[in-house]
Amino acid sequence: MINKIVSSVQEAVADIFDGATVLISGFGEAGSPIELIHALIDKGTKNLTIVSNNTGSGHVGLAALIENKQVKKVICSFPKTANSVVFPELYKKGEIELELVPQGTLAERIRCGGAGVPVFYTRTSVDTVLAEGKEKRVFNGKEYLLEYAVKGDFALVKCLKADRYGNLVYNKTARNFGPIMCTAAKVTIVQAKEIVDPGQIDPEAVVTPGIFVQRVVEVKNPMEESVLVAENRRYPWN
Amino acid sequence: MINKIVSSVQEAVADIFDGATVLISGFGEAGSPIELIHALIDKGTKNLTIVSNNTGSGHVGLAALIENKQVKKVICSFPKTANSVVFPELYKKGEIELELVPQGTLAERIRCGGAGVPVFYTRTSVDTVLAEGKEKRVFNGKEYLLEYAVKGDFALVKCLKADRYGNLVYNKTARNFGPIMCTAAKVTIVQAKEIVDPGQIDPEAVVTPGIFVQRVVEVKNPMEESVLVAENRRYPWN
Amino acid sequence: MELKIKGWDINFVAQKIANDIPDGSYVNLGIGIPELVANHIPKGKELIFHTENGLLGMGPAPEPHLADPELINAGKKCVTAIPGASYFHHADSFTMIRGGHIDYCVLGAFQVSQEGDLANWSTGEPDAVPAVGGAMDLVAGVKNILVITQHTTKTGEPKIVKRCSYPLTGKAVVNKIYTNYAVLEVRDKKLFVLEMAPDVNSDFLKSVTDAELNFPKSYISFYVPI
Amino acid sequence: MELKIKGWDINFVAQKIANDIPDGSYVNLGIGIPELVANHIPKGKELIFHTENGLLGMGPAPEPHLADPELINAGKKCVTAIPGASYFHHADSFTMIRGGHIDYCVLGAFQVSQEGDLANWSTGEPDAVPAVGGAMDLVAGVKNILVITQHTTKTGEPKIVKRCSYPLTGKAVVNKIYTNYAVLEVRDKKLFVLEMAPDVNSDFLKSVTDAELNFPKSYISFYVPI
Repeated sequence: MINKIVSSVQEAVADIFDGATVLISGFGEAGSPIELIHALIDKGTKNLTIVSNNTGSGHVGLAALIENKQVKKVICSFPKTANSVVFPELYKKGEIELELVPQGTLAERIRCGGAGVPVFYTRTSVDTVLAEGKEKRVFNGKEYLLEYAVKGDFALVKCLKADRYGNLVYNKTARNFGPIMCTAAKVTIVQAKEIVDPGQIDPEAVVTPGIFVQRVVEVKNPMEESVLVAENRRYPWN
Repeated sequence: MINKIVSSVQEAVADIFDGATVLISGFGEAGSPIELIHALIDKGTKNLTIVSNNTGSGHVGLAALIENKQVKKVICSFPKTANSVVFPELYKKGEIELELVPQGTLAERIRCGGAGVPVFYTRTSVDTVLAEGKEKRVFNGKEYLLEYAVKGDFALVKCLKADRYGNLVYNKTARNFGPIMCTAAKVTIVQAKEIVDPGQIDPEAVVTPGIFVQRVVEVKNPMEESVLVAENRRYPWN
Repeated sequence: MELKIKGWDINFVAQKIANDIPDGSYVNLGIGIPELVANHIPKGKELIFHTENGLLGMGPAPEPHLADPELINAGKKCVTAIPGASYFHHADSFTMIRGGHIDYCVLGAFQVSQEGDLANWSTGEPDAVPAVGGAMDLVAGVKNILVITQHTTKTGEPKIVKRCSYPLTGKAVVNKIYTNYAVLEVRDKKLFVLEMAPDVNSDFLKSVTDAELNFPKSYISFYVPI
Repeated sequence: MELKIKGWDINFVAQKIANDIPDGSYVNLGIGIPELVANHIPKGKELIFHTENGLLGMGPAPEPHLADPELINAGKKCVTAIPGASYFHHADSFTMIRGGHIDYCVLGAFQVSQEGDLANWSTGEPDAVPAVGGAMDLVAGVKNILVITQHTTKTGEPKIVKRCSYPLTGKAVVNKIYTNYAVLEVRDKKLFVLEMAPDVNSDFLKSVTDAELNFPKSYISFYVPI
C-alpha cells in the first residue's frame, strides 16, 4: 500500500544533506512551510542552496535558517520585505550569495525543471543588467534570453489538505510556488494542515497529483510568521 | 459588466475566417466541441489549419469538417482511430496536409503558445524520423530538439461549467487539451453544458481562469460522437 | 512672485487612469501608488484585477477581523476575492503575464525615458540588496504599461528623462505616463504631452522634465493664464 | 519429430511484469497487450496507473451501464478512477512523462533491437497514415521502459533484431523485453537472457531471434530436456 505519510517533521527532513538544493514554497509568509524549516534548523544541515521567492521575515522560518548560517546561496526574486533583516545584513557583509531572478522567470525555470525541459527562452529582462552574460536569440524579430531549468534535491511545501498518495490542495494565494516546486524536486516533502482519506479530495480539484510528492506530514496548527515576527520571536526559540 | 456569454453557437463562431488556425479540444470524442464544429461547418469557412489530437470519427464533428473540405492542414498526434475514415482517405489522395507531432510535444507547444515562450527543447523524438530537419542541441550530455510554440487564431473548447467571466471546469478526461488551448488562441470560444453565476465555481477548483476565454455558449445536451457514429449519422444531417 | 505649482492630486491622477482603462480589462496594479487606481473605478465599469502571486479577481482589503494572511496581493497586504475569482500557481500566473493576456499594468517609476524605458526596481546603489520581483516580467509581457508617478523626485529632480540613469526594468516598454503635472504618451520613441494639469503650462512642464517633450496640436490643457 | 514450442501464455508474461514492477510504482500501460498487466497485480501490491490523456489513478473498466465516454484511457476505452485519483490537462500529464516522474511504461513492439531501440509506431509503409500518439514521449521520459510482445511476428519473423528496420520510436530506450519465450534485459547496449520459458532452450531462442543474445551464468531456465 502506498503511504507517504510520515509522523513528524523531524522524520520528514531527516535525509536532507549538506550542500543540497532545497526549493521552499511561499510568497512572503503565505505558503511558507515554517515547521519543516524549523526542523531543518534543528537538524543543522549546512551549505544549502535555497530557491524561494523571498528570504523570510524577522528571525523565524526561512530568515532563521539563513541567520543560523545554514545557507550558502539563495535563488530568489525579492530577497527583502518590510521585515527582512537577516538576509540584507549577511548580503552586505558578503556572507551569502544571491542569484536574483525575475519572478516569472523563476516560476518558469522551476516548471521546466519538473517538466523535463532543460531551457526556455523569454523576453523578460532583455536589455537589463539581469540579461548580462545570458545567451540571446531572436524569434519573430524580437530578442529573447535563454534561461535554464531549476531542479531541487528536495522541496519543502505547505498545503491545506493531503492524502496518503500525496494528492494536495492549497489555501488561496498560499498556493503560489508550491505546485511547481513539487514537480521539480527529487524528494518533495509537504506539510499539510489536514490529512484526509483518499477520495476525500475531489479528483477534479486536486492541484498537485500525488506522483509529485514523496512525503506528507500533518501540521494541524501551523504558526503564522507575521504573528511570530510581531512578537519578536526567534528560532531556535528565545 | 463583463459578460462573455453569447446566445448561440452560430454567433459564437461567426468571425472565424478563411485560412484561420483553429485549436480544437478533445481526445477522441472526450472533450470534442461537436456543436461548435457543426456551426463552423454551417458557416463553411475554408482553408483552415486545425490543431487537434485526432481527426474525428465517422462522418460527424471534426471528421465532418474535414469531409466538407474546409480543412487544408491538420497538426495532430494521432490522425486515425478505430472509426476514422475521412482523414485517411483524403490523406492517401494527397488532398490534406498533415503535420505529425508527438502528443506531449504538441501539448507543450500549445502551452508555450499561451505562455509567451517561443520555443522549448525536448528529448522526445530525438533519433527518429520526426526529428528530421529539426535543430538539435546538447544539454548535460544529451541531445534535445528545438520545438516551436503553436498559437491559434481561435480555439473551440468543450467544458462542463462556465460563468460569465469565462471561468471553466471540465469533466474528467474530457479536460485533456482544453485548458492549454484556451491559453493559446487569440479568441477562445467555449461550449459549456451549464452556465452558472459567478462564485458558483469554487475559486480553488477553477481549471481555466476567465482571462483565457473570450466567448461562452451554453449547449445543455451535447451530442455524443460515438452514438452518432454508431447510428451512422452524417453532418450536415442526412 | 511665482505661484507654487501643484498640479493634480495623485488620487485624481489614479482616477484618470481608472477612467482611461476600458471596461472589461484585465489589470495588474503595482505595489504602492498604483493600488490607488482600484479606488476609482467608475460606476458601471468592471475591471478584473490580477495579482501575480496567484489570484485573478482581487477585491478590496477585507475588514481587519476577516483578514487571511494566506489571501494577499503582490505587496503582501491582505485582500479579498470577488465572486468569480480564481486561484492558480505561479507558473500559470506568469503565463497570464508573459503570454500577453493581461491588458494593462500600472506601475510606479524611479525614471521613465522619452523612448519609454522604465527604471523602477533599483537605484543601482552598490551596497543595496537588489530585488526585482515581477516587474521585469510585467513590462515584458503586459499589453499596455501605464506609469503613475510624481513628475519629479522629492528633491525636485526630473523623473521623466532623456535616458534613465538607474538600471532598466525594460527598454521601450512604457505606453503612457500619468504624473501630477501631465499625461504623456510614448509613440515611435517620442514623448507626447496629451494633457496638462490646470495650473501647468508647457514652459513649466519643460522646466521640470529632462526628456524632450512634443506638444501635439490637440493636447488638452486646463491652464488658464493669470 | 520436433515438438511445437509455445512458451508462456501472454497472460503469464503480463503477470511476470506485474510481479517485477515494485510496489508503489507509477505505471503507464500502452494500448493493447500491455493493458493485461493491470489484471495481474499481486495482492498487497499497489501500482498507480497513469493514462496520458489526463488521469492518475486509473481503475478497471466500468460496468457497461456506468461507462462515461468522458472517462477514458489512452486507447479511448472507458475506464474508472480509484479513490485518490486526479484529473489534469495534457501539458501537466506530459510533465509527468517528460519530467521523469513515471516509473514504468509497458509497451508493445513491432521490433526491438539488441541495443534497446524500439520501433512500435509505424511499419514505414509509404501510403499508411502515420500516427504516433504519446509513444515517443513515453520512451523519452519514463524511467524504465518494458516491452511485452510475442517473440516473433505472426508469420514467424524475429521481432528481437540486430537493428530495427521499421522507423524508430526511440533509440536505446528499452530496459527489458518480456516475450512468450524469454525475459531479456538490455545492458550496455547488449541483450542478456534473464529467463526462458520451460519449453525453450538457448538454441531454440537463438533460432527465433535475429539479435545477438548473451546468456549470463545466472539466467533462469525452466527447460527440461525431453
